[in-house]
Amino acid sequence: MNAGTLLDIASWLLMSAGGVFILVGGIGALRLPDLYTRMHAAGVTDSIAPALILGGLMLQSGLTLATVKLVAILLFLLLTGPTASNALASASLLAGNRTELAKPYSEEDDR
Amino acid sequence: MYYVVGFALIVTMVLALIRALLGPSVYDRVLAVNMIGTKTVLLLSVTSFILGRPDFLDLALAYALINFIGVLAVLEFFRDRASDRRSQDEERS
Amino acid sequence: MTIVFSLFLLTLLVVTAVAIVRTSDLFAAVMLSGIFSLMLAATFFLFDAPDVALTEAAVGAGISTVLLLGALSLTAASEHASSRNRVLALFVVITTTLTVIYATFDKPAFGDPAAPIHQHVAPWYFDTTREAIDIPNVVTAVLASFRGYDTLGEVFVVFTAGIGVLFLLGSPGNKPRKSSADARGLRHYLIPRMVGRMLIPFILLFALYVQFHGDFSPGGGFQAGAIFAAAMILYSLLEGEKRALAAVPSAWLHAMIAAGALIYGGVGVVTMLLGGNFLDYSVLSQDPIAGQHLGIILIEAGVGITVAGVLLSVYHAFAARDSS
Amino acid sequence: MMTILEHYHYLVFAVILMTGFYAVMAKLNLVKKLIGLSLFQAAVFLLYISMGKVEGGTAPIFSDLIDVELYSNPLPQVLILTAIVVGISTTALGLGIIVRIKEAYGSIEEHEIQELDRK
Repeated sequence: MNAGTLLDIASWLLMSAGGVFILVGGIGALRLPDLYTRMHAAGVTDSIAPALILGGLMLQSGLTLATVKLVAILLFLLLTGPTASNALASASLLAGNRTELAKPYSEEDDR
Repeated sequence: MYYVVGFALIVTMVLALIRALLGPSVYDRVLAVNMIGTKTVLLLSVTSFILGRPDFLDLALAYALINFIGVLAVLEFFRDRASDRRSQDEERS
Repeated sequence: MTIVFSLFLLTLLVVTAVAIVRTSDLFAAVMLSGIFSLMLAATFFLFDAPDVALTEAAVGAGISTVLLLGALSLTAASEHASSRNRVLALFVVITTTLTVIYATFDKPAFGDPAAPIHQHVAPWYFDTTREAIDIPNVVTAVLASFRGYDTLGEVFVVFTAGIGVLFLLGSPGNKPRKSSADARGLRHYLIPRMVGRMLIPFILLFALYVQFHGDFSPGGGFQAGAIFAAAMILYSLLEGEKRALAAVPSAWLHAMIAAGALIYGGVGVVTMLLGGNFLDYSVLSQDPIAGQHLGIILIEAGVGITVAGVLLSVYHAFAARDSS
Repeated sequence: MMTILEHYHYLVFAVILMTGFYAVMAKLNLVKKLIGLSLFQAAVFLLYISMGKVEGGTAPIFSDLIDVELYSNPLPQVLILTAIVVGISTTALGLGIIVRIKEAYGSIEEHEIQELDRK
C-alpha cells in the first residue's frame, strides 16, 4: 500500500460521494412538492457535490496547473451557485409565489 | 471511476431536464437550467480528465464564471415586468 | 467509452429541441434553448472540439439568453395561435427527415479515420502548421492564417449585423431612455450585486487570457470578445444601463466595432505593402514564423474588439428601448 | 445494431434540423420562428463537428502531455467556431427587426400582421 494507491482510494471515495449527492439533488429537484423545496434540494447538493468531485479530481492531478484551475472553478461555483439560488428565490417572491408548506398553523394538521 | 461520476451527472441532467419540461412554473425551468449548468461544469471537468487533456479545464472555468448571468437576466426580466404591471395599476387607479 | 456519454447527450438534445418547438410559452422556450446550448457545448467537447465548445459556452451561457429575454420584454411572452397548415408542415418535415436519413446511409460511420473529410486538406494543415506557423493550436492557425480571408468575411458579417441592429433600434445615446427608476438595474439586490461585482474583474481577466493564450489553448478573438461582452452585460444588469454606459460609452463601442474590422483589414494591406500577398503574415517580420505569430495576434485582437463591440452595442440597443 | 450506433449522429442531425424547420414553417409567432432557425443552425453545427471527430483521436491542439499522434479534423471546427458568433449576430438582427415590427403593428403573430397589411 503506497501513497499513490491511498490517494487514488481517497479521490475515488470523494468522487463517488459527490456522484451520490448529485443524484440525490436530481431526485429531490424532480420529486419534491413545490418550488422552494426543490430549490433547496438542488441548491444544497449543487454546493457540496462540486466540492467533493472537484476535490477528487484535484487529488488525481496533483500539484499542477490543472489543480489551480480546479480550485478556481470550485471557488466560482461556490460563489455563483448560492447567488443564483438567491436571485431565483427573489424573482419568485417578487412575482408573489409563496411556499405551500408555510401555511398558517391549524389544529387540524395535528390529526 | 470517472465514468461513474459522469453517468451520475448525465442521469441528473435527465432528471433536471424532466423538471424543465414539466414546469409547472417558469421558476422551475430556471432552476433546471441552473442545475444543468452546474452539471455541465462538472461534466466538462470530469471528461477533460477522461480524455487525458486536463489543460482543457478552461471551458469549465468559462461556464463557472458566466453561467449565472442568465439567472440575473431572468431576475431583471421579472423585475421589469413587475414594475410595468405596477405602473399600469397606478394609471388605472 | 465517452461515446456512450455523447449518445446520451445527443438524445437529450433531440428531446430538448422537440420541447422547444412544442411549448407555447416563449419564456419556457428561451430557458429550454439555454439548456440546449449547454448540452450542445458538452457534446462539442466530447467530439474533440474544445474551441467550438468554448465559443458556444461564451455565447450560449449568457448572451443569447440575455438578448432573447430583452426581445421578449419588448414584445410578448407567449404565442397566441399555435400553428397554421400543421398537417402540411408535418408532412413536408417527415418526408424531408426520411429523405435526409436515407441519404446518410452510405455516409462514413462515426469517427471513421478513413472518411474522405480527413484525407485531403487536414493532414496538410497539420504538417504546415508545424513547419510554417509553429503554434500548438491548429484551429487558431487555420482560422487566422490559412483561412484568413474566410475569417475576414465572417468578421465583416458580424460588423454588418451590428450596424444593422444599430440602424433598426437606434444607438442608446440618442433615444429616449427608460425612466430613472427602471434604469437602476438590480442595485437593490445586495447579494447578487456583491457577488457579481466580485466576479466581473475575473471574467475580464479570463477574457484577456482567452484572447492572448489562444495560440496555445482553446481560445481566440471570437471567444474572448463574447466573454468580454458577457462581463460588461453582467455589469449593466447589476448597476443599470446608465452606469454601464458611463463606463464604456456607446461612442467607444461604435469605435470598437469599426476599429476591429479596420485592424484586420489593415494587417492585410500592410502585408501587401511589404511585398507579400493579402493576409500573408510571413512578411511582417524578418523571421517568417515570428511574422506569422505577430499577424495572428494582431488579427485575433481585431476580431475580439469587433465581436465585443457588436455584442455590447446590440445588448444596449435592446436594453435601452422602452417597451411601451 | 452497430450501424445504427455509428450513424446515430446523422439521425440526431436530421431530426433536430427538421424540428427547427417545422418551427419556421408552421409556427406563427416570429420569435418562435427565429428560435426554430437557431435550432436549424445548431443541427448543422452538430453535423460538422461530429464529422470532424476521429475515433481514438484527440483535440487538434499539440501538447507534450499526450502521446497519441492522431488528431481530430480542425477544419470543421474553424468553420463552426466563426459560424456560432455570426449566428448570434444575425439572430440579434432578426430580433431587432421583430421589435420594430411589434412597434409598427402591435403584434408579433404572422397572421395578425398579414391581416393588418390587407386593410
